[in-house]
Amino acid sequence: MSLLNPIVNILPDLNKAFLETIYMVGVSLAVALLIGLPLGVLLFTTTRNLFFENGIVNRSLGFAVNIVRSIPFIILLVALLPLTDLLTGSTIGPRAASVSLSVSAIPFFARIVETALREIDRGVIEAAIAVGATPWMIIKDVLLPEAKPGIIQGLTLTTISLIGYSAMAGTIGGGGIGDLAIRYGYYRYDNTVMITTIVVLICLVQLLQMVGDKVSYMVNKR
Amino acid sequence: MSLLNPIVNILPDLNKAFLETIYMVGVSLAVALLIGLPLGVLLFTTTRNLFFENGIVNRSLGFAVNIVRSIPFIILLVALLPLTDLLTGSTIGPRAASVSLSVSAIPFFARIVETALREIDRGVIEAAIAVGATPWMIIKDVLLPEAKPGIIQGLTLTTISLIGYSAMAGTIGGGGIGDLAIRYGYYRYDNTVMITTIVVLICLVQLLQMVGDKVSYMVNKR
Amino acid sequence: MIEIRSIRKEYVSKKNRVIGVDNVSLTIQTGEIYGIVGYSGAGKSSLLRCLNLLERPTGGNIIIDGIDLTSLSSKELRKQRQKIGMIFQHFSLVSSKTVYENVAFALRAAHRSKDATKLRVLELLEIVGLSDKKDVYPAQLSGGQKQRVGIARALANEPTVLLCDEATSALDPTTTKAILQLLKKISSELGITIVLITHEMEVVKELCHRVAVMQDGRVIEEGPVYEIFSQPKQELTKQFISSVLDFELPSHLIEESEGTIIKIQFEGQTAGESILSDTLQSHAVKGNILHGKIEYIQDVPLGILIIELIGDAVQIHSALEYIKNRSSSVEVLKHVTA
Amino acid sequence: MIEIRSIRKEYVSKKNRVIGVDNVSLTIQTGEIYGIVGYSGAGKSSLLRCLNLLERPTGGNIIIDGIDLTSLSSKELRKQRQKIGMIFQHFSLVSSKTVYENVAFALRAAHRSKDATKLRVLELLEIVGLSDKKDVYPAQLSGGQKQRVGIARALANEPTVLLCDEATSALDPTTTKAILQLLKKISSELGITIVLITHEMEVVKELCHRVAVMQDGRVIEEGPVYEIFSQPKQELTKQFISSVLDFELPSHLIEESEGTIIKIQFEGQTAGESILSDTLQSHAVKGNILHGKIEYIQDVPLGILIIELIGDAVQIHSALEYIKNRSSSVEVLKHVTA
Amino acid sequence: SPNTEDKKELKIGATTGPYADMVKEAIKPGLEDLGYKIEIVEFTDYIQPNKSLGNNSIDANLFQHKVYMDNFAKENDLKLSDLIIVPTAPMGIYSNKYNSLKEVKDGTSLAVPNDPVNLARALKVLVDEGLIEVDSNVDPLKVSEKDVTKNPKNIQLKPLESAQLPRATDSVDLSAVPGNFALAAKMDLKDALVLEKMPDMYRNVVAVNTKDVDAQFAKDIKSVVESDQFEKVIDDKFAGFGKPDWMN
Ligand SMILES: Nc1ncnc2c1ncn2[C@@H]1O[C@H](COP(=O)(O)OP(=O)(O)OP(=O)(O)O)[C@@H](O)[C@H]1O
Ligand SMILES: Nc1ncnc2c1ncn2[C@@H]1O[C@H](COP(=O)(O)OP(=O)(O)OP(=O)(O)O)[C@@H](O)[C@H]1O
Ligand SMILES: [Mg+2]
Ligand SMILES: [Mg+2]
Repeated sequence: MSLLNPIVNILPDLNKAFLETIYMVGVSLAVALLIGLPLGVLLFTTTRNLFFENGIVNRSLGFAVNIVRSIPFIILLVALLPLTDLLTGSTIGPRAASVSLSVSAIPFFARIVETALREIDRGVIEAAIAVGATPWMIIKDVLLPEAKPGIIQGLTLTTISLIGYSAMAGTIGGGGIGDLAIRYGYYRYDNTVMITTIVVLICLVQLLQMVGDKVSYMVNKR
Repeated sequence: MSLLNPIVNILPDLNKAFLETIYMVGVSLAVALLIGLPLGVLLFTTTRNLFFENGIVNRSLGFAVNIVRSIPFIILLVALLPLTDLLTGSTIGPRAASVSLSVSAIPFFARIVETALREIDRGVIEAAIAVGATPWMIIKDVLLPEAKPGIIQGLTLTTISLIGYSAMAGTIGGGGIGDLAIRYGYYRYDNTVMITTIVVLICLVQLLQMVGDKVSYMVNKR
Repeated sequence: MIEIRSIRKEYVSKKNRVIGVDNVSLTIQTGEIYGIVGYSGAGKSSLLRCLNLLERPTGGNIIIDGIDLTSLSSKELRKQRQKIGMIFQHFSLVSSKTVYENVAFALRAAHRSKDATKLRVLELLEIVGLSDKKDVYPAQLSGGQKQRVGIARALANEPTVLLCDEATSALDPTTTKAILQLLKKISSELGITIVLITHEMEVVKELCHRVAVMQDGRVIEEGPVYEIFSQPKQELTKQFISSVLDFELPSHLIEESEGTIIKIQFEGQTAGESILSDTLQSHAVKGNILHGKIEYIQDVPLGILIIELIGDAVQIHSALEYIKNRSSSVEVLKHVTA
Repeated sequence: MIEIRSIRKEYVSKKNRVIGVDNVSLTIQTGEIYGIVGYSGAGKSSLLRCLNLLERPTGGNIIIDGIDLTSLSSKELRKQRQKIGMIFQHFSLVSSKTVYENVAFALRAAHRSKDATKLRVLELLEIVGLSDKKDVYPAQLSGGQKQRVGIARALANEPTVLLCDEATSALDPTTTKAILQLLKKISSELGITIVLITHEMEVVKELCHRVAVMQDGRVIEEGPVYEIFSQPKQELTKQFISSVLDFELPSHLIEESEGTIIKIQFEGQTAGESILSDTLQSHAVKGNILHGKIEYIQDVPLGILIIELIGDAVQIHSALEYIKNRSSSVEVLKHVTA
Repeated sequence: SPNTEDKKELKIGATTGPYADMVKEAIKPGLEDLGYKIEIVEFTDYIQPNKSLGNNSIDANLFQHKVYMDNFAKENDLKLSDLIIVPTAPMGIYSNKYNSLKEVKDGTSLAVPNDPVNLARALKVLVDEGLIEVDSNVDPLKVSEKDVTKNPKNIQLKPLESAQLPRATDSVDLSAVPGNFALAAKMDLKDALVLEKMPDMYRNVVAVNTKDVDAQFAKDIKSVVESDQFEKVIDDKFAGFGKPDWMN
């Protein structure tokens, strides 16, 4: 009883933090998919010998992606506050945190998509070109389906990284499980909270990894 | 003059921070290589159909790797302070920060090594087995040389991620460029310094990426 | 008609420049089956891939049925490509799509309606004998079955030209035969022009009307298959043909035989003639066929027989003269004047 | 001697169980060249890979020169593997090592001294004709050259057994011939036992002493090559052989011909005999060789001739009788009683 | 450190921002004149400076007030002592929306620091203003927004990282900004709707391990802070920082 009590006490907080994490990770994952996926496809299809071959676009995008990846997350968080304000009308809270999480997830995911696309057998792409398919058809019907297992594993990796980064969202009041661990476990020496939240985090990550592996295996027809 | 002044003023700091970053990233990269590389090889060689096939070892290692990757870096940093104290005799400064950076780099790099090894054509490994080579010879003379380009690219990725993480080392007075950017840009609202440091960071990252790509290309005999 | 005009293809990398195709000009007639042979690295694939601009040539023009492909916009090029089917050596099927979807993809690329697509795919799968595998993924097919899906895809849009890059190597003989039969049928029934790369001279012999031999990016010999097989000019061509036509007589046979051994090459109609029978009936010699092969190349026989002639010297001499008069090539391998 | 005793190999995955090899027992003599043929998926590679335990059989034993491989510790197994060379279909060279290093690796695996390794590698490269390529990386080699590096590696430790998995498919005819010659030489000079998988019956014909035909994991027919070629029992075997021996006479020839058309199969010594010549000289018929092929399989001739006999009915009848008495198989394709 | 008596190399910890600058510009030069070699260790949180002091990774720190220090020491079983109080910038409540706390409406949002040190100060200001009531038994080390017992105006507390508070002023109705960060963000302390009433026990102190209180270096630090030079630098560069009683 005495052991369980503290855990029961933090359940409402934990629940709220959990939902906040889900919210932030969910939103930024969606954005990463929405923007990172096309960006990854673009990075891939503008390389040498592919149908959108364009060295300048390719190098500029690559440079932009590297820049975002160079900036420490906290700085990015701050640098993006005007954008955040513009987009969400606020610079604090989970919604605001989602903006910088999204921005940092986009290049990360784009690179992963690019790598997954690189794994596709060139012959398959050529066969689609030879058949007279439009670039759009090739992307939709060949590139994405063929890279699906890799992209799903990349999505798992991105999700797990986002959970890690979302812990820093506490800086701007984003909340979430990681922030709970830091604020109560670390600042307030509450080991119950610390251990509970970390266990929740580990379970979440393992679960995501398992589901990701499973889905990736299922869509793999090779 | 007035614009350049702040930059000139922080040059000594920038220099020190640069060295600190090099130190932290260097040490943890070395550790990641020393421990992550064998760990990655072990993760690969204990999978089904390979010479150290061992489901239990494989799953346990995989689980451990996932756990370390689940914990937010700041929490890891703090949780490892006793170990840090034991190893470095101090809990502050770049040396101390290197401990937790290393611990987080190990599983990251191990996974990358595992992925690179997976790319090796099975036939090549079988040819080595068929010739009667010992596991050690196969690892040394086949697996590692064949995966070298991938491992080097993984090393680049790890280095860049480490630079990002080292920015958080400020929590325990680690220093480094990322921390400098945060300290001036975030805590002191000094945009000149922040931009200078970020430019240094971007250059560093671009340089690393370029060198990594180059070396990886050079060792690729395919 | 495919006109290949001074095609050059260079591969430029940082370190060096490789010439894949070196100034090749060829004309391939409509309805023809055209073979390309040559060593590995000779430039066969590079040339073939230039035909539908999968590889953009560094110089030269590809004119198919009067349209210069190299001058087309990418949209027009896509349209032309739909008329050029291509069969890939490594099948190159989309692994995440079923057999049905793989073939349907080509039709959708040509903006066929959904119903038309369905009808056509089922028809094509019927043709290649894969109706029962339509919902199966490529990973569950054998090599021959995968290749047949590739053929169905290449034929989907009723192409006028079919390009095949080593479509049968690595397949077992039965499957190879079935696929060659299919290509033959397609060519004769639908009048499709087929250009095929192969390293099996058997395939050239059975299937092709004309053949080009490539070396170092150039076409070193070209002509009707029968001509190339019967009168090869280049050393390389001779080597290649020998895999089909040449044969070695076990040496002990030559040593042990008691008679005169001659090698006769028959060409064209002479092969069908009864040289041997006439000789034997008009001379008092015994003929013993030691080795021989008659190939029908495009229905024209080309044959070599090694015959041991036994009899007295005068009769043999006169028999030899008789044969020489009627055959294009006679060679005496061993002369015995017992 | 290789004894394969009731070998089974099952592949178990979560969803299903595939039987790769189904209770195969074979004995391969020392110094023999043994061929394995069969459709894709028949279990050829699985069986071959069981021979050096690259694939551990689900049941059964592999006994090589009296040693049961399945019972060895991994250290002893490594030692035995050094005596079993293996040539892979896809070469499987270490791309990050030069030609020299690829071959040297095998020798180092057998703990040869540095000097001995160097001497042996240079010797091997000389044998396979690659001395000048020793410091080159595999990517810069042609297919045939890569395969020869694979052969040098397989031969490095003076193996007593050589396993080859489709070592020549996807190579041009000249390279194929060179590699087959090399294997033949190795086998006869060094007395190495060779087990080889191929889908080219030509290779079986030229190289093998005995052959096994596999289907669905089982060996359905096995025996000396000559026997299998001359008297195939299984339908599948017949199909495979037909790719070498069978040939179709252009149908118009049969229709247009005026005489009786017969197909004679010669076997063994009868092929060398002068059946045809004797027939023509003893009967008033004209003989016209329409088609024919004589193959020497292990130096023993096996031949088929399609002959048009022209003459009056009585003479033809008597000639047919005469031939039937002397040949093992005569078939009348078209009977004309003019 | 074995021989603390003639220790000449010092590591002084401070939180990033004005206090690290204060060490650097107002204390370090004086100590260097006395022959010390000074290394400043900057921290970005409020735990590690004390932990590091406790395990002798640093020799002194400057970032906290005495109340926090005492509680921290008790909680973590450390023996820490304050050496001397330094000028400290008062926390203020700022707003772009209201001109006075009296206007505060029901449901107003208020950004507060997310670390207990500064949160405790923010809550104290609110309590003093009569806006809320806080459980008086709560450990100031562990205080959180949940310890608010009465909140008649239903003020929405939004915990943020302290350095973020000035930046959040636009997003919330009210923001409780620690003085050091307000000054760093070039905010004018005079703009605050209300400033923290700061008794000395809430002003920051230079802290050392209790065992070092009588060490020469501790005495030297104290003397440097008490010097005129120190006060001059404060007046020049740290305007707005409220001086402790001993300086007046
Ligand atoms: N993408 C490329 N980049 C650089 N060089 C190339 C490229 N593709 C082909 N080559 C080179 O061009 C030459 C011709 O190659 P190609 O593939 O046309 O030969 P091939 O006759 O098809 O040989 P194979 O029988 O081995 O398929 C070779 O020397 C090859 O190395
Ligand atoms: N690793 C594996 N896992 C599951 N099934 C396998 C595996 N390897 C082979 N098989 C299956 O075992 C059967 C025999 O395969 P095997 O590779 O021995 O055929 P093969 O005769 O060598 O064919 P090919 O001529 O195509 O090389 C096939 O049905 C194949 O799908
Ligand atoms: Mg090719
Ligand atoms: Mg096989």
